[in-house]
Amino acid sequence: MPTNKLYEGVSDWLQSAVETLSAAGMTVIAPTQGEPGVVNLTRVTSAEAIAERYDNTLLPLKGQFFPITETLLEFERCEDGDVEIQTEPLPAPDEVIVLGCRPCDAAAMGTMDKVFQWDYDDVRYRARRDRATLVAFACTTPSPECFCTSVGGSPHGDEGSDVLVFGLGGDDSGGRVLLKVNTDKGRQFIDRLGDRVRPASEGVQPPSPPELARRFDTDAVKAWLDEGFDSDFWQQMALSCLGCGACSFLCPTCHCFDIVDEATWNRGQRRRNWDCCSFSLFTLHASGHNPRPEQFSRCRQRIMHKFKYFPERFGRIACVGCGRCIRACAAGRSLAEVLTEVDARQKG
Amino acid sequence: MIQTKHDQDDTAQWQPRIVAFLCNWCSYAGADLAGMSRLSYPASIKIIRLPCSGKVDPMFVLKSFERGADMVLVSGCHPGDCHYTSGNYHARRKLKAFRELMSFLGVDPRRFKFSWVSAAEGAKWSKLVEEITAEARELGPFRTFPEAAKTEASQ
Amino acid sequence: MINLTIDNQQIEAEEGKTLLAAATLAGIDIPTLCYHPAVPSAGACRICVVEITGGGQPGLVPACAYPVQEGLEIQTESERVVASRRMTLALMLARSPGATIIQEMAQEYGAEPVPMDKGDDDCIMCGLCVRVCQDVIGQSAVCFEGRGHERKITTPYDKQSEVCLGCGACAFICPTGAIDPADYCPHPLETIPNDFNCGLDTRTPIHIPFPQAVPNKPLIDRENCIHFITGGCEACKQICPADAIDFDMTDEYVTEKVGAIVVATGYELFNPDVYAEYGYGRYPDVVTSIEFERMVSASGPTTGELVRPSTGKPPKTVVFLQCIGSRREQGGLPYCSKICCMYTAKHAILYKHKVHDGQAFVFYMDVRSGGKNYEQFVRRVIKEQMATYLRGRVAKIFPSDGKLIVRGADTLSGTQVEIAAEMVVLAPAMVPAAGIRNLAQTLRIGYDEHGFLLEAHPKLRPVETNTAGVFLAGACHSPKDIPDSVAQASAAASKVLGLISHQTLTREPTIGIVDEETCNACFECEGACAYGAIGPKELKDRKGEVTAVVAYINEGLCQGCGACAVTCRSKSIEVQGYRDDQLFAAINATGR
Amino acid sequence: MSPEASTAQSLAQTAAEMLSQGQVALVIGYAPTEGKRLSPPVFVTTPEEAQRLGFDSRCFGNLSVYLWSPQVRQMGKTAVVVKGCDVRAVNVLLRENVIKREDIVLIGVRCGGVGDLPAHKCTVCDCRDPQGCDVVVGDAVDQPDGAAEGRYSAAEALEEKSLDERREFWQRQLDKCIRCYACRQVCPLCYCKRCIVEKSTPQWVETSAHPRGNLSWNVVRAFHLAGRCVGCGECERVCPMNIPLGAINQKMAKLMEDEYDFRSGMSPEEKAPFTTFSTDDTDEGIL
Amino acid sequence: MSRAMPNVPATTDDHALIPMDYTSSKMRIASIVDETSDVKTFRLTFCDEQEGEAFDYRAGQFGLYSVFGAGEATFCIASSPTRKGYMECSVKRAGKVTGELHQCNVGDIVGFRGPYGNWFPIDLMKGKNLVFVGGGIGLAPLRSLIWNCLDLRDQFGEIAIVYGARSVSDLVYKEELETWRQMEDVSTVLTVDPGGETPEWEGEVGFVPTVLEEANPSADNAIVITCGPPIMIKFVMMSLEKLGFGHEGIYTTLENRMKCGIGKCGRCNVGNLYVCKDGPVFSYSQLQELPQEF
Repeated sequence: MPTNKLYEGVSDWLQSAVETLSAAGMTVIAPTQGEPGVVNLTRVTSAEAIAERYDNTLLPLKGQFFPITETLLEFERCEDGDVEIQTEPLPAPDEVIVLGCRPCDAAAMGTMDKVFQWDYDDVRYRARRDRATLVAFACTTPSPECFCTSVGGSPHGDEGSDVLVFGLGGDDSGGRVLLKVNTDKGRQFIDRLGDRVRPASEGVQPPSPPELARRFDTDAVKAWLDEGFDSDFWQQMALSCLGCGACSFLCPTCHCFDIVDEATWNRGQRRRNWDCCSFSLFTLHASGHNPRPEQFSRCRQRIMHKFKYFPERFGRIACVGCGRCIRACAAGRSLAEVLTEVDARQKG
Repeated sequence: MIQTKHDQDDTAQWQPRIVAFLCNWCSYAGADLAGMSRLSYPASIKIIRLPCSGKVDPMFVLKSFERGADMVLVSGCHPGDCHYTSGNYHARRKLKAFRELMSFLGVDPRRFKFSWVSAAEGAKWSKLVEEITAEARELGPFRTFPEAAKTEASQ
Repeated sequence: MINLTIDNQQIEAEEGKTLLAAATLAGIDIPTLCYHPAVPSAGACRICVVEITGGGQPGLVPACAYPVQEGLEIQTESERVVASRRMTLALMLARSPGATIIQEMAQEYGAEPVPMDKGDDDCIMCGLCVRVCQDVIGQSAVCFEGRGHERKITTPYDKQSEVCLGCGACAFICPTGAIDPADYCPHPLETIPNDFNCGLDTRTPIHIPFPQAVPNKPLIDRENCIHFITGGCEACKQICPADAIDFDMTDEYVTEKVGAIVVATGYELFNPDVYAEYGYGRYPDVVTSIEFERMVSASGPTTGELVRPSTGKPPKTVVFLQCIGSRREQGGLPYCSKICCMYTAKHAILYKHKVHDGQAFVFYMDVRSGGKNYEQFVRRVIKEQMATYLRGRVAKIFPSDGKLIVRGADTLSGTQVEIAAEMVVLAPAMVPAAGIRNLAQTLRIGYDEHGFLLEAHPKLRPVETNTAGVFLAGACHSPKDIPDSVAQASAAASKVLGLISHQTLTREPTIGIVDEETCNACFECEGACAYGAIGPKELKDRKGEVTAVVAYINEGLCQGCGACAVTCRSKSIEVQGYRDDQLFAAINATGR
Repeated sequence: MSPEASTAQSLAQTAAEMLSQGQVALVIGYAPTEGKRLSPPVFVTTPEEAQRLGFDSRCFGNLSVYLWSPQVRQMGKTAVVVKGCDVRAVNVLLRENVIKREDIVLIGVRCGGVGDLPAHKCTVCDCRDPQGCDVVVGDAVDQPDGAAEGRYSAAEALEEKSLDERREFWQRQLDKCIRCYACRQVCPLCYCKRCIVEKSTPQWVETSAHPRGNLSWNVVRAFHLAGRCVGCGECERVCPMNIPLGAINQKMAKLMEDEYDFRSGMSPEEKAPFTTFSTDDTDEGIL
Repeated sequence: MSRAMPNVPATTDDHALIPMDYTSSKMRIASIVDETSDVKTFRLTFCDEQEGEAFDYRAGQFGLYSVFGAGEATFCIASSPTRKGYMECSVKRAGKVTGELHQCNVGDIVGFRGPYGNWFPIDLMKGKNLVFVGGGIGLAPLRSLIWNCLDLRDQFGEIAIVYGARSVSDLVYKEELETWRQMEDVSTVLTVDPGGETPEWEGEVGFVPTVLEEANPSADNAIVITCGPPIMIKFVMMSLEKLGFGHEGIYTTLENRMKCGIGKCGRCNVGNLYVCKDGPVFSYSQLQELPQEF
């Protein structure tokens, strides 16, 4: 079955989709309006709950596959001194449809897939990933902090999503839409929707993506980073960084984690939690030695990792330009500005 | 297979679990005196001895609740009688604020008790434990204190 | 040096000295009335006349005013001298027949009063008072007034003198005791009760607190001293031959670094005036046992004579009441004061020794005479001294016909008894010294509801306290008699010696330890520490340069309460024995 | 010239003077930038760069948080631009020996309030005129009326709710916490070398972002700020999950003012309520 | 099973993925040896016999050991893969897990997952002269390799061991050091830092690099394997340069903090390498290519 095929959705396709999929026992995850100005992905059973207008979700898509905290195993010390270990069962096999993530977040899953599935296959991540279909809604109004075009993405980017939905009316989702199938999973999704979608008429084309200036050149950035490890740029750049984890935790590609035990006297859980390379204790040895003792070295690591180390290792940049780190930064710092300056330095 | 304590809560024999932090010189000695005087009191109370009520960190109380306590008691020397001069005054100030904070966050302040029991007050101790145990039984199991989520984060 | 002869005795004297001074120094006594070493001489009384028999112009001269001269020969008791004194005394006797000293001297010199107007004034017009007031005190509050036989000592215009300080120097110095300063002085001259004798007599502002005081030196009671009240007087300073008076001396706070403290603050007596039925404070003949003790003491206010305060006559019937405040759950103290049974028995004996025909009654609850030979002693009091022991309480004491009617119950015979007593002696409960709670809180040691200090363990550590280095001795700990107090004091002393005889101090390891890596040096812990045990410590690198300042806990001062550990937000302080991981494990275990 | 422009000019001039005369090695101030929601901090080391300094209603940040940063300390004597409310944080830092007065220069700026609305803290501000600064720039500003009444309005609104309502409210709010620790990192008073949550022996506060760990973390943080928090509101501002942290801090600040007549940061000499006690403290609720 | 030292960074494409659910195998503590005041060596056996039989590893690999309730920590495997039926690790008490581990008794159950990481290039070492330079607890990974080589003695040339610690009491594996000293075909030099000696001490007194220079091993056909505190490694490298050793022939092992052990959690990331996957064994020339963040 060919992909990249276009379908048109009628005006109530979304409502129908949610109902149909839910009725089929699937879990539909969609952006919903929480507190004012906050949209997040939550489970929905009706299309009415789905947010109509939003730039992007506050939290990135990654949490659906790599939760902020999850149990790996449970253990209990028995009276006889033995320890009973129960590995946490894998996520239930019911299918999950993410209906309405942004293309940048979908693209970010490509980065996540790389790290969770090389050499060792993280089965918990894999199970969640395998069961999910990503239906992305193309961006119509990127926010001022967005810079996806600078890192090879686009408000209408295909990468990572199984289906990409373009609004043909004003809204993202409510009115008439064009659905572009990118994968087999996407096809299956379309198939489930029955008569609410139909192959697009000849000549119907997706709208052109909104303008988003390209701010820096990742090749130039990489070139500068290759030589710039010892530059004093890092110290200046990092002065205002407060070392919190807001940028990492909201980043759709950051994937560092911690494994901790939490226990009462005889039983407990081993959990995996999000972690952040900006934290001063991240690399601290028990001996007291810390390979990255200063904030600037941690800031450098974060940028190096995203734009040099990760590409070298996995062949792609670990940034999709969603702009969350800029919006979340306590000190008003901007990754895009930093990289723009790096770009400028490289180009002299 | 791995149960939480609440799995067994709803039996008729439910006994509240009260964690008590006692200062060494007054309240612990008072509890000791109650024992020496052959005064009985409910076994629901689990005593942790500290040098002074001033050594009770709010985190101890928090952790006790985390570990399933239905009630926490802190007990020290009467004002002015602290073996360390002022530990109980420090405790009084801090723990009052802590109780207010917990109450503000929706934790029932009746679950957190504070008392003065001197080394000579074995009888007061046993009566106190009787009373707070009765109150804890009335309040029922402390289910509302958050446990770690059983399901994974929904974000 | 000047050589002269007095009464055929060769003596040396400093130039400028008077004959009187020189003679006194040589041990030759020259009588005088108007002379005082602190007061410039006036030669007024003429009693000190001596005869120059050679080496100068012969004749009678006043020894108090005549300076020594080289080669002078003096007779102090020559016929001429004696005759002169006799005449002088005869005149004085006529004027002041009532003055004891004049009577005595007149008798010694065989003087008869001259037949003239008999005076009735003890004043012999020597003017010593005028001189001391003017020249020593510097006030001139008294002066001569009038002429001839009108002449007298008085204040200007016979009014109470505004300049009089009330120092009493005039009265003190008057040879005949003719002056009552109250006549002159506008200031109230209060008598000062003698605390040691329970206020049963008085004392002067300068006094020795009690006969056995160590050091046995007088002290000035500033509150009552004229000098400290008005800034004047200083008579004592002028008079003191040893120049020992220093008004600038003040009480001092003496700061000593010590290795141990023994608390031996003793006891006080419960004030029995809360029991109106006994009339203490209202009826002078109701006294406490300590007052009784002073009365029968040879150094006491009555020099050992037992008399009724109301009449000054020996009491023929004395009733002793025990357990005043003691063993009384309601309106008193629940404990037994322990010593009253025995001292009351002793008092009964003392009473019989003082008043042989007297009768002692003792009201008691139980006679508690546990102790070596104690019971035998009480038996002796009952059998040999015929003291009547009555088991029961006294309900009421009231005066009647100059006596005190003591109405009480004799529970053994089941009868009401009424005794007409001439004196009632109360044995009040022992209570800890005032201020004991403050002291205990300062020393961080425990005390019970009555204020008696708590030992570390009633059986195993009876003289130690919960604060290392602080020990207890005596009644501050509980009611005790003398042998028990001595035993406990000895034990405390040996504990102290045991403590300080070591080079290093051994103490419980329960102390705070600072994690210097993580200490923020905010020093909030310092505020929480009741012992001043926390201060800054400089961390230095190998070159000796200061790299950081952190909190430091002095392990000698720290008592391990842990208040600092709670204050420390970064949890950089652990209390040994109550470490966080230990407490964490304990709390975890409550969840089993 | 607009008031903002004249303030910017004074700031630039003051900073340039201090730097050129060698009084300070670094000036930390705000760099208002077109199109930004927040005027970000700027670290000025040369008189020329001082031109970037300015002040406008987007200068939320409490720059005193940088005073104890190891990198800033390394750079030498530092001048910092502070609003009147920020001075309170500086006072607490001085009180707690985190910084020494002689190591810093305070450039006070008179502030008419920040934020569009403006921020709640600005509507109840009683310290718009910075106290205890070495230099003060900007035009005189008026204090808002009736500041004291609304000071703790967020806490009071919650106090009026029932216990169950409050529990329900806070469970929902705290469950959002992702443990990014932005609240801690932005707080000028969270200067611990090792935060309690980072102490693993024992791990008093669980690091997992589950309801239990989140409650413990937020309780402990609030308690560690009790009697210290100056109400700068930075924690609430930076919280990416929009948890109303300010209300918790307000609650504790209200308690301190009601019980101990104490407002943190009013002077560097004050004694924090939790380092002392009174024998007259209430025995209410003690058995 | 992991691969040794990739020359090309791994990608997802070049081999089958190993499923990973982060569970631990249960191991029982068979014996505990107190090496120093804060180092203990634990001998562990798998509770599941089949698992034990299937278990295989190479000298230089590490594992994640856990005390249930305290968490996981990374240590190298200190015993030789030639000795079957058990596994040993030497643990210095430093943090939470190591502290808890030190509290454990014989018979207690601990968790283990591994082996992870690459290993010493023992195939390259065959026929070569070997110089082992160790300091303090850094002898643990070398011990695995030393016994491995000694158990296959005839496959290697000369074997020299230079080992030092701060003081006599800080020397680990004291009995084995004595055994090596007694061996005729192994030249063993032991040293303690100046001031760390006891009156009975028969070995050298001096820092490891100095003693190494005095021992003067030949660089010809030789491979050096070193492990110890960073400062020691730094000076050992300088000494080795003086002695004429090339960077390619020097191997060491890194001890970055790790949580997952399998190249995901990001902690041990240095440059484009993951110490847990691409290490922990690195040649000196590899290390020089890396950012100095280890």
